[in-house]
Amino acid sequence: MYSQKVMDHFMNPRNMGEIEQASGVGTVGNAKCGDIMRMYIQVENDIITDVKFKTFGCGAAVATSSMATELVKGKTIEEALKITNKSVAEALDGLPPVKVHCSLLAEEALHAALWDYAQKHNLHIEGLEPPKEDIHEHEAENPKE
Amino acid sequence: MYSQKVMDHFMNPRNMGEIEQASGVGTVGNAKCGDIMRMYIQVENDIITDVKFKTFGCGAAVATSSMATELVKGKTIEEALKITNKSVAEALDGLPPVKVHCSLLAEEALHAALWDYAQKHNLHIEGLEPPKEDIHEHEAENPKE
Amino acid sequence: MNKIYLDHAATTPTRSEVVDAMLPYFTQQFGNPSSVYEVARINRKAVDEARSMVANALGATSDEIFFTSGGTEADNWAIKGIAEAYEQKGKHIITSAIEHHAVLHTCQYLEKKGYQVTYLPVDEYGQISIQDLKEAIQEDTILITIMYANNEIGTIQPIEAIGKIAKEHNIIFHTDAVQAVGHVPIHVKEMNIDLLSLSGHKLYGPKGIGALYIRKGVRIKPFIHGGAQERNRRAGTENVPAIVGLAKAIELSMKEMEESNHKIIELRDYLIKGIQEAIPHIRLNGHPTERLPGNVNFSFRFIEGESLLIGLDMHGIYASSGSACTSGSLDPSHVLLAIGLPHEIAHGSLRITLGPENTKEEMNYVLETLPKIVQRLRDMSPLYEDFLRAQS
Amino acid sequence: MNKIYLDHAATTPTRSEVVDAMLPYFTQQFGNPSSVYEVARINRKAVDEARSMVANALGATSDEIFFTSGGTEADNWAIKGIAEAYEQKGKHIITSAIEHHAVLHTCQYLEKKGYQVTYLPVDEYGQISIQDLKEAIQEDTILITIMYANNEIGTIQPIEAIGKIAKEHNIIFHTDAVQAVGHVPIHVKEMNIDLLSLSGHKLYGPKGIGALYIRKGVRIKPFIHGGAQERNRRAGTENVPAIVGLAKAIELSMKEMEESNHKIIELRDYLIKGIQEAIPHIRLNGHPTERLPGNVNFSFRFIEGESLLIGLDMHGIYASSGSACTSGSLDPSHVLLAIGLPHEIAHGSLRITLGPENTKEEMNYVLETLPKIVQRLRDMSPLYEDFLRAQS
Ligand SMILES: Cc1ncc(COP(=O)(O)O)c(C=O)c1O
Ligand SMILES: Cc1ncc(COP(=O)(O)O)c(C=O)c1O
Repeated sequence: MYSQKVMDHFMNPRNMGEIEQASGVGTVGNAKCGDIMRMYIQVENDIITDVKFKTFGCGAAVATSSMATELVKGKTIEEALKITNKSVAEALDGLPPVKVHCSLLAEEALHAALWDYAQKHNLHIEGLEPPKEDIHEHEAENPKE
Repeated sequence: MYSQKVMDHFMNPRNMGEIEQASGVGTVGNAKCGDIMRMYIQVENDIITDVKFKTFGCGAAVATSSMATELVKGKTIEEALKITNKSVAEALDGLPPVKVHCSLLAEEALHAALWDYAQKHNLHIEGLEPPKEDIHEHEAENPKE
Repeated sequence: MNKIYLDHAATTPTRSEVVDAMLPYFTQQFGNPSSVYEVARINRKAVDEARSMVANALGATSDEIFFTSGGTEADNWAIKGIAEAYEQKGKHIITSAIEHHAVLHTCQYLEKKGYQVTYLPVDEYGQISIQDLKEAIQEDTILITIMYANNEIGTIQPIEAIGKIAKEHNIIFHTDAVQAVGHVPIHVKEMNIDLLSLSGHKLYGPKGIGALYIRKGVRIKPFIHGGAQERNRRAGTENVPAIVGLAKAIELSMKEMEESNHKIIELRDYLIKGIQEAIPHIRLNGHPTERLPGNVNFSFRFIEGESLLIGLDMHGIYASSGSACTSGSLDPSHVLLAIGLPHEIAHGSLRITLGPENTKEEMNYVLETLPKIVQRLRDMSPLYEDFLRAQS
Repeated sequence: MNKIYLDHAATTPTRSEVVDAMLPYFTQQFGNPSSVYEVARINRKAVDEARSMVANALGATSDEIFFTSGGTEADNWAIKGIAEAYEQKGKHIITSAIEHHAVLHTCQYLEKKGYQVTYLPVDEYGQISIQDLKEAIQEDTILITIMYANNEIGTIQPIEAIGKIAKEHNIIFHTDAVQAVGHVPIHVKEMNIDLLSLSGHKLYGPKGIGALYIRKGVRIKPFIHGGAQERNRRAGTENVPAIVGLAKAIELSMKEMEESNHKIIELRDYLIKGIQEAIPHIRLNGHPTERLPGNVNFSFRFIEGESLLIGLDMHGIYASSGSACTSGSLDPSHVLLAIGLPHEIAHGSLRITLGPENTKEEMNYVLETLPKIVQRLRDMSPLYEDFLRAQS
């Protein structure tokens, strides 16, 4: 059900790991729902010079994490903020409909890491909102008629 | 679903036809229900010397008619009255459960022919009752749960 | 002895191309299509492809096709599922007097549950009247369920006209097209059909598989509850081989329909004419033109259908008297009664349904054999005796 | 690459003996068993024989077996059919928290229709308590429906004890034995089972066929209305090839059960021991002894099941995480939650279900591969990172 790209990023995740003294760290998701993503970013002169992730989750969660870090790396904060779930999913040649919710993590984790960076450095980043408590809360239950 | 005997009596019915000046004729059944049997008997000295039938009905109806005439032929009236649906069906090596109702005709037709004979000759035959109006009336509908 | 199968409306053989298409899914590609792993993907794809093949044949889209265990389940689901979904709107259903038992008994069941059902009468040819339909519509009518083509007498209903009226009145329209799909052209959109039932074994596909077309936007409750299969609408592990087989059979029948019907109609008309010329006191049942290509249905006065069938059977000819389902019951077919036949004539009916493998030689054999059997049974019949006596 | 199928609880391949038994009924003996003519007799006989083969396997009689389109339909029929037949007596049903969705969702549907359902909890091994069952019984309890063996964790329920209590209280007892028939010995009379569901594709038979055993004397309403098939209780043209295949599969599985289980249990225990030795932070789910021969179910902390499955898949190993039906849903398996696992641990579960064609070599390959995949996923997991940090 997954695209070749998804499978590739799942089997060979890019930027998996930790950054010891990261500029920002964001953890989103919820073990209850089966997916947690943590993103570490290194920021230098407004540019995300390094990024790493750890993910507990399904194949789609892992692949979107990996793809998101690829898209983010080397970007300015402003550019990075333009990366959406949709663009991550598209870069992966799409996700099965039931798995789209997993791609929400990537955007949220990036924002959470940036928020952490901003908090630590007392910065205001235009357009950035504080991380949600629970990323799945706003999702309606799959209607089962 | 029919026994070999039933098939044989259906394909080669014994005593099929009419008796021109019969001692008694009985017609039972109901075209509405899909089966009518007519039995002609010739009685001499209390003995059924000849018997013929005509039947409109299913394979079981034809076969029971044929078998009934075989059982009746040459019997005294008293003996003939002992022939029941059950004995006709048994002589045919049984009938499928859904077809048992067709075998009711044979006994009734014989009784109706004997009744006709008795009426015509002003006789009383012990144990013989007047023919029923509609042989199927007493049957309950197949319960379809 | 020749063996001549003339009962294609009861069931058809599964075509060898269909069996071949099914076989790999029993032993090699046997996985559960709901599984995550890659091998199951082949199964999922096979089911998806089958779904779009079925959709194509009906002028529907893939996401409007739901596989069921056959025509009966599809009928039950359509009627009960709509009744339940729209019970707030109303509890009135319109159907016809000549539906298959899968529809009739389901409607009768709903009557016991407090629904009201109108059974539209049919004319002597087996068609409902559009005027009757219009007059039957009430404020609380939620469903019109009228079969596409009748399984006994082959009559085709004015489906497009029914669809139009249903649409005008904003009433859901279901059609039991079990006898029609693969035999006559159908387009659910052009005909305003909201739900349509079909069955594999009536079109040279396997038994135990069918489908319900549900137009997008129609609310319907599930009938079989459980797993999330068929997009949460029909639970139960997908019958992959049968689904693949059904699709293959539909595809082939669409491709060959025109050619096959040309041949079948010629045979049918030859047989009808031959029987009419050879045997007196008979009646052709069904519509003279609006009828299924393969359907021949006659009533033979003074004789009973089952003995006629057995007689034919003894000569290697396999036909039917009314619906296969009704055999073993005491009553004559409700369809024949609905077109106005008296009981005793309804009892004497014969249904012959042709398929593309039948030949003119076979028809000639029937035309040789049938009159003899009919005569033999008439000679045996007290009704015929009475008739002759009244004549003389 | 090896291809190792370890998901026999999701579905099994159809045995070649079974396919061979089915084949003639597609193309040669394709007739409708309800037909009158002689050729249909062969089909009728095949169906009758199949019925008695299934009956024999359960300790039932032929007239207590009714064919359905699968386990899901059998469950739906049993529960809805009893609910409807006994609604005058009461509207209370007792089931367990770990039933298959075919039972759970049917019960939830009935709740919406005004029935009251008690979902008995299970202990950490997945068994209900007989004391709980006794206490749950009310004046108006009409049905106890408890599965024979669980599809995810393999736990076998105390069926005989449940049957005894049901009988004492004069309550109908249905068991979903879809995972048990053909795998463990069952005797419906000795166990006081009133209704039992089974499915072909879980025991090397075809998909799309199942059966409901209904003890003589149990009143039940039909679920699918239509023709008079299955003695007026289940309408729809009989799926003759699949019925024949189901019976053949059951016959073979009964004959080979002892030998096959001996082998499977040995493999299972070898695998369980191997995994326990190789991988820390895991939990064996299900009952230590009262479990299906082929079932292995572990939770691996800090990782998520689907990625584990895909990892195994990439190495040619086909397993499952919870029920095949629940994949694609957000929630972890209700069964794993019911035995008390926290959500995040429930998410990290792996089900391996063995069949007689599996080998020790295959187990060794799994024991080689699985620990590496688990380790890789743990290295990727923020939960594991946190755990290690907390340790140090
Ligand atoms: C018109 C019609 N509807 C429904 C059915 C039932 O279909 P199935 O046999 O697939 O259950 C049949 C055939 O039996 C039929 O002819
Ligand atoms: C315990 C149990 N009950 C019911 C079912 C449903 O059976 P089927 O797939 O035949 O509909 C399954 C399998 O899917 C099962 O494991």
